Amino acid sequence: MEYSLFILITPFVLFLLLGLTGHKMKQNVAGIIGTVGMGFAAALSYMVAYQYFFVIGKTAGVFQEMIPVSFEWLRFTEKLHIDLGILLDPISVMMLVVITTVSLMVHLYSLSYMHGEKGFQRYYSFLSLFSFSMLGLVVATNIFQMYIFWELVGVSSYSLIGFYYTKPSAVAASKKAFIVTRFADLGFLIGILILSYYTGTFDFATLTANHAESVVTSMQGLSFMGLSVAAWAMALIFMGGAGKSAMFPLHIWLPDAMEGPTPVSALIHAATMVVAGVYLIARLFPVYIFAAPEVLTLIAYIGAFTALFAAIIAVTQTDIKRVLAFSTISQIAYMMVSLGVSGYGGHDGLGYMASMFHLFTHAFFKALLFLGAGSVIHAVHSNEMKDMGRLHKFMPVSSWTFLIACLAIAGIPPFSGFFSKDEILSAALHHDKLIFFTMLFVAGLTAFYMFRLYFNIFWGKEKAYDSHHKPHESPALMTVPLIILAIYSIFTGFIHFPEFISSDSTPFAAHIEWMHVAIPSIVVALTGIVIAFVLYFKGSEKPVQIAKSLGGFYTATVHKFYLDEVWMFITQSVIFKLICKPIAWFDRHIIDGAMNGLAWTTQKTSASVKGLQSGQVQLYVWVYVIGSLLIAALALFL
Amino acid sequence: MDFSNFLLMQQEMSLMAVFVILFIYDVFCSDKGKQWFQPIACILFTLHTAWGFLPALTGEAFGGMFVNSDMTVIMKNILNIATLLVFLQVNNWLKSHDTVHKRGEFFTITLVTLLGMYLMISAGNFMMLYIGMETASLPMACLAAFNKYREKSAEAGAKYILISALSSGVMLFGLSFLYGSMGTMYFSDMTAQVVSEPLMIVGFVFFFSGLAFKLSLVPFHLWTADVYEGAPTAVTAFLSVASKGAAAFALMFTLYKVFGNIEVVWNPILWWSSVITITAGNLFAIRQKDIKRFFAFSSISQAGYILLGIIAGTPLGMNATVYYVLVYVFSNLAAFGVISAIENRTNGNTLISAFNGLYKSNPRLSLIMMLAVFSLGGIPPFAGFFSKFYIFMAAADRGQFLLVFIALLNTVVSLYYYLLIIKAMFIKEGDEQSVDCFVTDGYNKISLILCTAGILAIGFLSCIYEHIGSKVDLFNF
Amino acid sequence: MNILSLFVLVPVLMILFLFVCKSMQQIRTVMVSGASALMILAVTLTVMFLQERAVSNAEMLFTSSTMWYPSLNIAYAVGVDGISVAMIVLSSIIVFTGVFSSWNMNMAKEYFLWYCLLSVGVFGFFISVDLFTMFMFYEVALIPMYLLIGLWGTGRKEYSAMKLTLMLMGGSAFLLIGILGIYYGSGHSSMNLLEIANNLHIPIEIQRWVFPATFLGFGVLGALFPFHTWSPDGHASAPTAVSMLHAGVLMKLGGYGCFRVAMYLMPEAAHELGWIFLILTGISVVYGAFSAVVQTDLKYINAYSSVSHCGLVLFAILMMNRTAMTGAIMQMLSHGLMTALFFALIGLIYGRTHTRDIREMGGLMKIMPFASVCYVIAGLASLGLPGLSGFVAEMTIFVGSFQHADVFHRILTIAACCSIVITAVYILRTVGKILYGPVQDSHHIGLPDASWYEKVSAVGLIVAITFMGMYPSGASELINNSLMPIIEKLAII
Amino acid sequence: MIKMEYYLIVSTLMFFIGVYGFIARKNMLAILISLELILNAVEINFAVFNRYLFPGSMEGMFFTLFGIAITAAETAIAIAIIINVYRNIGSVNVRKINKMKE
Amino acid sequence: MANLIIFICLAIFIVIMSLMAVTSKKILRAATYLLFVLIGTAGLYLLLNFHFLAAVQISVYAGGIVVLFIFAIFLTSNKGDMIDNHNKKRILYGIVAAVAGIAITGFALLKHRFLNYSDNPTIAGDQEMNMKMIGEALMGTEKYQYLLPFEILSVLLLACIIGGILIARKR
Repeated sequence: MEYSLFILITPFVLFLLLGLTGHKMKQNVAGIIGTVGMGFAAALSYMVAYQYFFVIGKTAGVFQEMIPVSFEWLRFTEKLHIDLGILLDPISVMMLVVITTVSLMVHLYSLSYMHGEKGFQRYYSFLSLFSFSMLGLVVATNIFQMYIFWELVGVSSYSLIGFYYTKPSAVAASKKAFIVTRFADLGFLIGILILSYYTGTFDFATLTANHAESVVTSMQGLSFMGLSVAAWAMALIFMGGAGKSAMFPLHIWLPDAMEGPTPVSALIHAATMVVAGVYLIARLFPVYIFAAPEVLTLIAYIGAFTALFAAIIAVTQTDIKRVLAFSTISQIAYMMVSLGVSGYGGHDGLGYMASMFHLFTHAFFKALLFLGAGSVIHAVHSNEMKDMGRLHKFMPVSSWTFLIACLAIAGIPPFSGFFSKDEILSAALHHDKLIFFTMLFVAGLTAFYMFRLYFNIFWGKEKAYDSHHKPHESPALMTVPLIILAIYSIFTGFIHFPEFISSDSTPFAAHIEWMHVAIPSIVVALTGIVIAFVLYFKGSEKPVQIAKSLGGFYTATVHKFYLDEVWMFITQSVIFKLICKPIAWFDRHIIDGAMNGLAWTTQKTSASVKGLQSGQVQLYVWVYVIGSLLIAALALFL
Repeated sequence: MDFSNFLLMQQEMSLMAVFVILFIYDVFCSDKGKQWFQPIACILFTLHTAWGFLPALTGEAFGGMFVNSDMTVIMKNILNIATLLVFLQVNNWLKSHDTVHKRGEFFTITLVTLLGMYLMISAGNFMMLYIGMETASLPMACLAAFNKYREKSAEAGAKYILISALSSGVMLFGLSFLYGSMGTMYFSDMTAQVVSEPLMIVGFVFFFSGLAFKLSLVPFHLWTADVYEGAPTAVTAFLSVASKGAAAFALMFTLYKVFGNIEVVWNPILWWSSVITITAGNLFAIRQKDIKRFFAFSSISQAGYILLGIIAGTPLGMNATVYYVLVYVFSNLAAFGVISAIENRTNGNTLISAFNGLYKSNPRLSLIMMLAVFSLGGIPPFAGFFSKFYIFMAAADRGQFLLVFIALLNTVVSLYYYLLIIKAMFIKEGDEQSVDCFVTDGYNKISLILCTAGILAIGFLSCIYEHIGSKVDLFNF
Repeated sequence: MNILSLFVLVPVLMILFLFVCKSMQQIRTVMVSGASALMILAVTLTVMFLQERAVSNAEMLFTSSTMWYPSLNIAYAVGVDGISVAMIVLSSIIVFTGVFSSWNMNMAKEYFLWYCLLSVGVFGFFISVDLFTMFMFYEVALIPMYLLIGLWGTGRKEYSAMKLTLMLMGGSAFLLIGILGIYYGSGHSSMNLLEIANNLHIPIEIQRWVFPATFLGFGVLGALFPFHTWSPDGHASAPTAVSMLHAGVLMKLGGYGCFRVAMYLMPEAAHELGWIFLILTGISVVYGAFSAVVQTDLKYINAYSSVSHCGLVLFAILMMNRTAMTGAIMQMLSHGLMTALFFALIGLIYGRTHTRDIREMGGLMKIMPFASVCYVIAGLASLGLPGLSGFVAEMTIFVGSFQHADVFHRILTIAACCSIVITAVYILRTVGKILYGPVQDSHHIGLPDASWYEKVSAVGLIVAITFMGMYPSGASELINNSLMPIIEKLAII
Repeated sequence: MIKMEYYLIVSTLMFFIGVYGFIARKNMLAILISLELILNAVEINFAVFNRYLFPGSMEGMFFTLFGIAITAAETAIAIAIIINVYRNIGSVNVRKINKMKE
Repeated sequence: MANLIIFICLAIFIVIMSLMAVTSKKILRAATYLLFVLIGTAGLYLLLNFHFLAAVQISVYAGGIVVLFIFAIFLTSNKGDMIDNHNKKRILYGIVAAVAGIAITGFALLKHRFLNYSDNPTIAGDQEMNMKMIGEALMGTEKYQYLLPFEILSVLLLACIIGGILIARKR
């Protein structure tokens, strides 16, 4: 399946082509080239998926890993070298499909959405770069290749968030996104260093083989500051994943990242890049579970907390993209939780499978939500809910597709979200009751805030729209992707996921636990929807009253629990003012001052001895005589 | 009486011949004929210099009072070159109204001082050394006061003669002690008798102070700046290279030949005076406004570097020292050539500010000055770098790493003030005080070209250093 | 004639030709053809080297030695291994691009004279294997700096030029004493590096003081904390191409020297005392990065960034394993290229806006997109984006350093890793301030974008950066193979 | 019999009295006079050593002899120069020749 | 014994005259005291049996130099300069230097064990130093003969004459 290489090469070539010569092309030409190229990559991905799952299929009941392409890129030591290659296994193939699909949709959508923007070509070239990097990330054969592409997606995300570079908020957001994730990546890097130091390999296959034997044996009995070294390494790697996947407290960049164009948010900050962290944990899952199970517990709790935390914030946000952003955080946290509560092998690995399943379904409906939101924003030229209302009658396609997505995310059967979320909850139920109930509550919250959003946008009170600029349905180029994604959101839930993806690549049977999980979750979700309906469908004053009654808690939630301020305080006041400034001062005044001081001392000494040269012959002679007598005395008596 | 002894004094004889010819010419020639004085002097002296390069007889004469070896021939050649360069630089100055009628005196007196320096180098007896030193310094006082209607020059002459007389008194006092304890003044007889006794130490120190005075080592250096500043530039140039070089050579010979036994005594003395001399020279140089005074202090610190080679007390050290002086001659005279050219133009103004913007007005002169200054500062690829490196090597060879290190740190300071000159010439803008565009006279041009060639080539032509090295055989230390 | 000597000869010839040049046109012709000749030579050398390498296992190739001062064992001895070849290639690229970056100098003739002299020193240093000639070329490279900065610089140029020169000369004082220590410590029979390394031995008591002296001497040029303060002022005042050459090549002399002289000849002391310098370099790395964060002058930012990056070079050298050292050399290449690019662009921007204060600029992306994009690329290279040179170098260093068996070294490595985050902070801060956002100063509107010669310079560097970033194994292997001798020496102890 | 040390004491005293005079006197001619004392003292030394310790040769005596000659020449030149200074600044006060300093 | 008495008288005379020469306020008197010192020194030479030296001393020093001094004094006579107002600081400096010098050289001289001269016949004996010997030594080229210094001295004196004229002549 060497042709899978073209899935990577195509976007890269597109990037170079559009990046270097784009500004000479017409916008449409550039857009079409980009889209067609992406379509080609998507077609290839589907082909790969088909071939992998159905043509080659299982050997000995297991989906085998395949490495069709691999070459050494940079050799560090005999054992450690960065290879670039393509690793095909169930999850990477799945990711190929997800990424290319969503990316193609976004390409298509952007043709219209971004039409006429200055820097359109640049936009497409960055999209291609992102697709390339993300695809490279998922097919990475080794952890360092993953790190390379991890950084590349970071940069493409940076460039795309800051696409409107004249807008200071966009610039700030892109900077924040990059730096926060960069900080997290530092953990990732150190984790890699520790892991590779002991195991002597970067290779995923070697790391995970035989229940992560290489890791377990090489780090046996080593501990550092009370924690086993393996736990340190894996926790640090998780830190990288947490940064990209916006886990608390590294999530702060994601809401701000919404400054980028909406399709970008759909692609990068909803469907693909942000789940890279989940993917990373999944990739190294055997290592986690066998070498550092305590980290998995940590992941589960952090995930659960993040899910709850983000959901609560999402309830109060008024910027629709921010609601979606917090929703994304919350949903990714679901996936994390799922991984955290998972076991290994067969049905024990339900959480693992569920996580991937949710990743898969979430990609489509979240992309749909964002694109739908984009469509709305395109229509009303605002992100704020208060500027919207009753849009259903103006833009029915958007409304319907949005509704589908909302149902999917709320976990209402038969939409895809229901199936994946259900598996997560049942995995949690068997592992940790506290987490289970938290996640159940979050499911309710999810349903509530999504429908709050939906009702506020498409129903509620009609706002005074500009008469010349009545909102209107988006052009076909935008609605077609919406429809396609809606179809995905409806039907992907029916794919029998455990057949394809499991923690040990061995298919197993999973079934819906109606009594303990499904029914409660549906009930909770419906409750959330109903509350939302009551509160927002007609656009009543109740929400305001409730907000008032909540008082400080509400305010805190609106301000995202002041985490941005905390970060701002740490970066601006602590790091900038208390570390950097003093260091710079120290450098200029103490270090440099010492150097200048040497010069100054020399000058001063020079000035102070000049009196010796008095111009008086007799003093010269006196010095002469005393000098020679002194030398004589010293020579005599020493 | 065996007059064949005089045959050994090949260079001295030829020098005396030049002296006599010039003297007679000066006395008997009409004023009109005297305008040819400069070319004649230069040509004669060139011949004399060339003569010095011919193979020479070596050996002792006058019962060991006079010693000629390959090494002394080389040293004398170096002094010849220095003198020749100085002769080439004086034309413009001597043509000026004040001095035009006494240019003959300048040449004759200079030649006599040169003779004195020869004898200092070739001395095999302290009496000879003493007479040589006096011959080198008494007429030098007249030269310092040559511009006798300039107050500064008169003052310089007075300072020089007074201090030099005292210095010779102290030195003689020391010599009398040495004589008293050993009963002879012949180097070869003294060598074995020198021991570390109080009287000999005191005698040695007093004697050393005499040479240190000529070499301007701290604390015997205080005259240097005043005399250098006040004396006519050509004389300053001559003083700074020839007189200093001869003193360095003489010091080296006496230390090695006579006082080799008491190295434990003179080694620390030289060590400290080297450190203090370099440092003090540098410290004083930093603040100078007058370029001649500036070069006086620079030359004091250079003397400290010379000591580094002497202190080594090895053939390597001697080789490096002689080489150092050779390079120093070219570098310093290049600088003084430029200074005298500018001084003549600015009517005696030798402030550094006169050099402001020199690059704009006289690019060639400024480039030569830069070469000179870089060479003095020890910057490659100019000769000064090589000579400094070798002198450091020589000192390090004896394990004097600390000394070398101190000297090295001082080169940084010295670089600072050398760069001030560069800054004045290249970076600063000229004003009404600074010199305008002018043409240097032909003689000076030749001297500057020679100096430039020397600065550029001496380092790369390793044969020069190796040649000097090959002549250190007679080393009997 | 040895091909290596041509690297010195060509700039010397350029100097001679410049003397007879009359017009700007001629000067440019001489400079461009000379610099191109150097580039071609460098490429030829690389190819020849690789061919020769395949058939020979000598430590250095193209060696030749002519006795110069027999009595002092000083020879004009040249020879290259992969590391020197890498450095020569780097230098030729930067010299070449530097010429284009100083296309419109006033007093061009003098400027280029000094420029060529600087090149003589740089190339001479890299081809030399004799301690004396090495030192000589080293100083030859330093001195033109004074005039280049003092005459063509900006701001407090005289002060900066003086400070830079004196501090570097102070460093070379340490260096010289170190060289003398090596020569005499090894029994004063040879000044040849290879000879000393392979056949002679320096007693450990001597190494104990010679090693610090040598390391410090070169370290000053490599911006070793706390002797780095010449760098911000010097770079800030220097004209564009001089900054390029200085940060791009000259600072590499320091790293290369530490490696070639200090570590190679005195492995025992390196093991014994390396930790002191390791801490200092570790401080350099983090400290430089932190200092860069608050600077407001573009050149200061870059200068402190250089302190950090060059600190990483020395840091990796001191880790004393093959990978880290490979990384160190790669970092030299990488930093050389990207910092040159930075300075080229800063010069370009400064030449138009007449300010380097980031607070007074903004939205330049709109005004001069080409320059801005290049600046972003340089920034990304600096913060270690994969695909550009910085990443491969830094990763090699980190991975290599982390292979050290000692926990202390590994912890230091982690501390050094932190710098990449801080680097991101100041790079993005700068980029965000000056390139993005609204146009800050209305006078800047309508300023022209890069002219063709500036484009040549920037594109040349970007191509090199990308090439190295995409195809690191070329550089890595070139360097790695040549590290064997020193690694063996270090490993014996 | 006169001990040699007696002579030496006299000469040493004379020498340092000269040194004192050199440092303390103001008139340049007075300084020159002190200088004569110094040189004279040294010459006594040579003569004494020659006579007492090394009567075999006449080195010391000749040293003294040449010393006297050189001293004379020195004095002559010094006086010429001092007179020249006097012509320039109208004074022979040594403290007034301090135009160049520092 | 008589020699000793004469010596003591001479010694005291010389020292006192030296002191007077450097302390007297009038420069002309100082010159006169110098003359006395020089004559006293000649006396010492006579005591040492250096008759030729004594003669040279008197003729060159007393006859030449002192006269030169006196001329110079008259030439430069200036009211202010004739009377030497002592500067206390300088006197202190001078005394310090002199005392330190006497201490150190005295220490070295007295500490030194000179050759034994008690059986040296030439000290007490009154053999006149043979003028022929002096002449031969002055004109010889062997060891302990001084033709070369003599010749050089002549050149030096010539140069000094040139120099002296150069400085002193009016034009």
